[in-house]
Amino acid sequence: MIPLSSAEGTTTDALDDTVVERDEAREALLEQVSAELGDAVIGSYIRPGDALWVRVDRGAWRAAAEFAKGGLQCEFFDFLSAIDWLPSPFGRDMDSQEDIAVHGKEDKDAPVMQSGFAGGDTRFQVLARVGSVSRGHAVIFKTDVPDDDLVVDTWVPVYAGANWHEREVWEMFGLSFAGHPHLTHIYLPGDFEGHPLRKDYPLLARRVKPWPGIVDVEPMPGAGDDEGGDGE
Amino acid sequence: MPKVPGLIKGLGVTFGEMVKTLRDGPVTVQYPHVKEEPTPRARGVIALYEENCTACMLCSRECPDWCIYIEAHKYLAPPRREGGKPRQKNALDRFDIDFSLCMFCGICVEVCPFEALYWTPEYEFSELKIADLIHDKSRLGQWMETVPDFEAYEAGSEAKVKKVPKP
Amino acid sequence: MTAISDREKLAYMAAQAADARINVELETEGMTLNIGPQHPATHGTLRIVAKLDGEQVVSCEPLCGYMHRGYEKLTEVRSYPQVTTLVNRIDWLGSFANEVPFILAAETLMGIEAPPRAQWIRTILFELSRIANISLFLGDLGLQLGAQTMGFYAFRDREYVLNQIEAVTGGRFHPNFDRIGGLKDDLPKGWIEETKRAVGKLRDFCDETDDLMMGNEIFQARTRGIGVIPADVGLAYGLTGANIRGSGVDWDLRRDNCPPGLVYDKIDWKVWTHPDGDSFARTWVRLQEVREAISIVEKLLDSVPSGPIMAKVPRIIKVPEGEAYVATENPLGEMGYYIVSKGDLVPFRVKIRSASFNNVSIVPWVARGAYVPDLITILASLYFILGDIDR
Amino acid sequence: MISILAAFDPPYWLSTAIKVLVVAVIVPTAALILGILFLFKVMSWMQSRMGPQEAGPRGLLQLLADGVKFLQKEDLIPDKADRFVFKAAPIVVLMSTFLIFVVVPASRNLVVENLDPGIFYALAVASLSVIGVLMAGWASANKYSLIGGLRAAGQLIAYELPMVLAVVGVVIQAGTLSLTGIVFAQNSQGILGWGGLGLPFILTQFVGFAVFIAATQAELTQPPFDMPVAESEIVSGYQVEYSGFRFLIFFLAEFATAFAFAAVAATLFLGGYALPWINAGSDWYYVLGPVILLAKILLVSFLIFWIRFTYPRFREDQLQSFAWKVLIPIALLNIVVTAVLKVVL
Repeated sequence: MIPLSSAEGTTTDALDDTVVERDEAREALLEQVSAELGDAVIGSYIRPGDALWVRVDRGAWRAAAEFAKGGLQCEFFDFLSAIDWLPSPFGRDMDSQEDIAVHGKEDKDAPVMQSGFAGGDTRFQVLARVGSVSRGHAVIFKTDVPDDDLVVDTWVPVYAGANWHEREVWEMFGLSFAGHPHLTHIYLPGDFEGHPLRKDYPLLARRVKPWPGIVDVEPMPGAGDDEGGDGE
Repeated sequence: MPKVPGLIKGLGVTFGEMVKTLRDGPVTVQYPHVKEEPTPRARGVIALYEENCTACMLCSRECPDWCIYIEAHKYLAPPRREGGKPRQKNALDRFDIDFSLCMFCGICVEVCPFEALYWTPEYEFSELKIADLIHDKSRLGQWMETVPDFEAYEAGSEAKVKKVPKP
Repeated sequence: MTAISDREKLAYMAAQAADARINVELETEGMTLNIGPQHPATHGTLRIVAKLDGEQVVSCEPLCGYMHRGYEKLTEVRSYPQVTTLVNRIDWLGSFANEVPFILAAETLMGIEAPPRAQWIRTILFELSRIANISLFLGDLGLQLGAQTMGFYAFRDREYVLNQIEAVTGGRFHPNFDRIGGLKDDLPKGWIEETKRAVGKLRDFCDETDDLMMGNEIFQARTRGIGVIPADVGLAYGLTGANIRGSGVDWDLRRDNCPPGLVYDKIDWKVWTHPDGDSFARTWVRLQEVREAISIVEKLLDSVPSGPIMAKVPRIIKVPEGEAYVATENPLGEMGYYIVSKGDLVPFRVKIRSASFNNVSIVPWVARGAYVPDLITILASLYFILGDIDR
Repeated sequence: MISILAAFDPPYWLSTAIKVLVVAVIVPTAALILGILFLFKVMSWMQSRMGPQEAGPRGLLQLLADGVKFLQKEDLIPDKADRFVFKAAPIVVLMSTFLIFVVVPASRNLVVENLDPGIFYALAVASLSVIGVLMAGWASANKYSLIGGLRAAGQLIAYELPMVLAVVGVVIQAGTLSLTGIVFAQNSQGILGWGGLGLPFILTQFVGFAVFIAATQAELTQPPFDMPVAESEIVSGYQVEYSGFRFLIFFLAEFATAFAFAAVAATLFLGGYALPWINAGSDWYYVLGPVILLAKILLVSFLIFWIRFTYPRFREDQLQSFAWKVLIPIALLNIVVTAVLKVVL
C-alpha cells in the first residue's frame, strides 16, 4: 500500500502492482462532482471497486449535499461522523500505571499527525456517506474543520436523517453545526463536560485499575540479572 | 378449503398447540430436577492444565477485561541430560480468573501458545458473594476433569482434532 | 433540565396544534407522558417523551443514551481480536452478524480473502443469526399487541437455532467466531444434518405465525395503515433493512453491494418488498425474509465446499494504513464499520454505523398525531434494539 | 337423607348467615380452582410449556402460594394518592363480584335469594366494578393508571349495552326474568316437540351467546379487549400502583368475576344446574346441582380463557366502534327475530 495520498491531485491506488486498475464508474462520478463544485473539491481518492472519497472545502459543504441529493440522485443518507486525527497521548493505557509509578511521565516521541485518504491538514475532519439506491453508487464526502473555528453548516434541510448524527458529532467532538434546529446532547447526560471521542480525552476505566499484564515474575533468588521480568 | 377467517384459525393454532403439549410433552424441563445438556463446545467456564502453563503472561495481556492475574517465580530445574546446564523455568504461584469480570470471549484460551487453558460446558458455578467468583489455580484445575474431548470435524474440513491432556 | 429545552409553552402547543389536529379553543391542556427508560414496549432503555392530547401524540422525542457504552472510544484501546468480542454486543440478538462487517472491513484493508469454506460457513452463520433475530421480532410484535402466546412460540422455536450456533461457535449469544482471514474453528460432525432439522422447525414457526397473527383480523386492524413511511422520507432518514423494503424500495445489500467475504452471489434467492410502507408491510416483509433465510441456509448447507477454514494470516495482526467502509445487510438493517487504521495493532478510529440509530430517528416524524397504542405498534414494527441505537 | 334436608328450616337470620357464608366461601375457593386450572395450566399447555410444578402436587397450589406471597408483600400507597379512595377501590370491585352470586341458582332452593328480576339485578350489580376501576385509576395519582382508568370507564360502559341486549333474547324465550325460572324454562321446553334434550338456549340463542361472550371478555378487561390493563402500553393500567394485599384483591377479583360471568352465561345459555332428562325441580339437584353447574362453568371459562390467550388487543376507537356498530345492532336484530318467532310458534 503506498503511503497516504498527498493533498492535491487524484491518485489511483495500485492495489496489485501488475496492472493499475481503473474504476471508470467512480471516476465518472468524480468528474461530475468536480464539474459541479469546481475548485471546492480539494482532494479525492478512489479505491477501485470499493469506494470514492471526495474532500470539499468547508464553505461548499452544504452545496455538496444539495448536489449529491439533486445531481447525483443520492437520496439515501447513510451516516455522518467525524475523525480526530491527533495521535492519542495515552496510547493503549496498558502501561499507564507502570510509566507513571516507575518511569514518571516518559515523553513518547509525539508521532506526526497524518490524515487519511483524500488528505486533510486540520485536526478535525467531518465525513458523511450518501448513497443512491436507483443508480447503485455511493460517495463519502469529507471536509476539514480548522481548529480555531469548529463550525460546519448543517445538512438537516437536505437530509432529515442528519439531525441525530450531527447532534452526536457535536456531543462527542465539539464541532457545532450552524443552522441545526435542535443541537442538544443525544447520548450523554445534560451536564456532561468534555467531548469523549477526542483523542486527548482519557479513558478513565483503564487508568484506574493496574494492568494485570505487567510481568512481575520475581527474579531467581541470587540470580539478580535483569531486574524486570523477561519476555516483555 | 374456503378461506377460514383469521380469528378462527388463530383459535385452532392455540388449541392444536395445547393438544400437542398434552400428547408429546412440553418443550421445557423442570430445571433443578432435569438438566439440559449444553453442547460440548459451549463456553461455560475455563479450566487450567497447570503442567502446560509457563507463566508467559500472554493470556492476561490479551484479555480485554483485564481479569486474569498471574504471579510466578523462577526456579532451577534439573537438566534434561546429565551434565547439561540446569534450566530456568517459571513456577506458577497464582493464576486467578475473575469470573465476575470475564465475558467468556475465549481470547485467552485461543491465544495460549502452550494449550494450558480449555473450555468446559459447566455452567453451575454461581456464588452468593461476588468475591468468590475469583477462581484460583486449584479451582481451575478441578474444572479440568469436566473438559469434554474435542469432537471430530464435519466431512471436508482440514482442521485436525486437538487432544485434551487427561490429568 | 428536560431534553427539550423549555421553549415558550403556548407557542409550542399552538405550533403543534395545527399539526396534530388539537382543538385549541377547548383549551385542553396537553400531558407529557414519559414512556420511560423502564417500559415493556421499548426493547431496552429507550425513553420517549411524548406530549399527549388525550390519547393522541402531539409530538414525541426519543431520548437515547441510557445504554451508551462508548464503543467507539473503547475501540481506540483494543486490538482487532479484542474489538471483535466488543462488537458482537451491539445487536445482541443477531450477534454473529455484527462481527462480519468489521472483519470484512479489516480484510479489505489487508487485502486478504477468506478461503471458500470459511466464506460459506460465515454466510450460513450470518443467516442463522438473522433467523434467530427476526423470529424474536415476530414473537415480540405479538407481545406488544397483546397476544402473549406469540412471544412464547418465538422463544421456543428460536432455541433450536441458538443451540446450533452454540454447537459450532460455543456461545449462544456472543459467538466471537469470526477472524480476519477466516473463522476460528470448523463445523463439528453431524452439524449440517442437525441444522437442517432445526431450520425446518423454524419453517413451521413461520406458518404458525401466519395463521395465528398475520391472518388475524384484529392484528390487521391494528397494523394496516399505521405508521406509514413513504420511500423518499425513509431514505432521507437513512432507514435500511425491512423498514425501507416495507415502503417498496427494492434494495438489499446482500444482492446490490455484497462485500467480497460473503457468498450470496453463489445461490439464487429473492428480495421481498411490500408497497404499502405501513406497520403491516414491515412485519410481512420480515416474515418473508425469515422464510427466505431458511431456504438460503438449506441451499448453502448442501453445497459447503471442503478446504481450509483460515487463510495464511500472521499471529499478531497489524492492519496496514488506510480507511475502509464495509456494510452488510444485518437483521436490523445496514450495519457498517468505517475503520481508519494507522498500521498498528489498534484501529485508530472505528465509526460504527448501526441500523437502529437511523431507524429510530424517524419516530418523531412518523408518530405525529398517532394514538398511544399506535405509537407502540410503530415502535414494535420499526424493530430497533437498544444496543444498536446507543452503541 | 333428602327428606331431612328438606325439613331443615332454620330461622331467617341463621339462613342468611349460612347463605352469606356459602357465597363468601364458595367464591374465593371457586376463583382459586378456576384460576389455577385455567390460567396457569391451560395457558402453559397452549404455549407448549409445563406451567408451575413446584407448589403442591403438580403445581396445583400455585395460586395459594401466590396469594401468600402477595400477603407478605408490603402494600404501598403513593404519597400523592387519594388515600381513602385508593383503599376503597379494590373492595368495590370485589363486592360487585360477590353480589352477582346472590342470584345464581345451584338447585331449586340452593340459591341465596331467588329474586324475581334476577338477571336484571345481576347485570345491574355487574356494572358496579366500573366505579371501582375508575376509583383505582384516579386515586393512584399516576399518569398510566389515569389513562387505564379512563379507558376502563369508556370500555365497560360501552359493553354493558350489548350484554343487556343479548340477555333480552333469552328472557323473551324464557318468559321470566328470574334465573331459576329461566333454568326451568330451558328444562321443560322441547325442540319442536321432542323434549329429550330440553332446550338449552344456546341452540336457539347462539347469536345472543356470541354477543354475551364478547361483552364478557370486555367486562373482564381480557384480550382482545384488555386496553385498560394493556401491559405493553400503559403497564397494567389502573393496577400499576397497587401491591401486596390490595393487588391480591384485584387479582382474585379478576378470576372471581370471570367465574361469576361464566356462571351467569352457563345458567342463561347452557341450562344452569339442570340436566335435560331430570326434572329441574327434583330433589336430586341438592347434591347434583352444584357439580353440574361447576362443570358448565369450567366449560364456559375455558372458552373465555382460550380467547384470552390467542388474540392481540384492539385499539381504543376500534373497541368502541366494534361495540356500537357491530354488537348492539346484532343484539337488537336477535331480539326482533326471537320476538317474532316467539309469537309465531
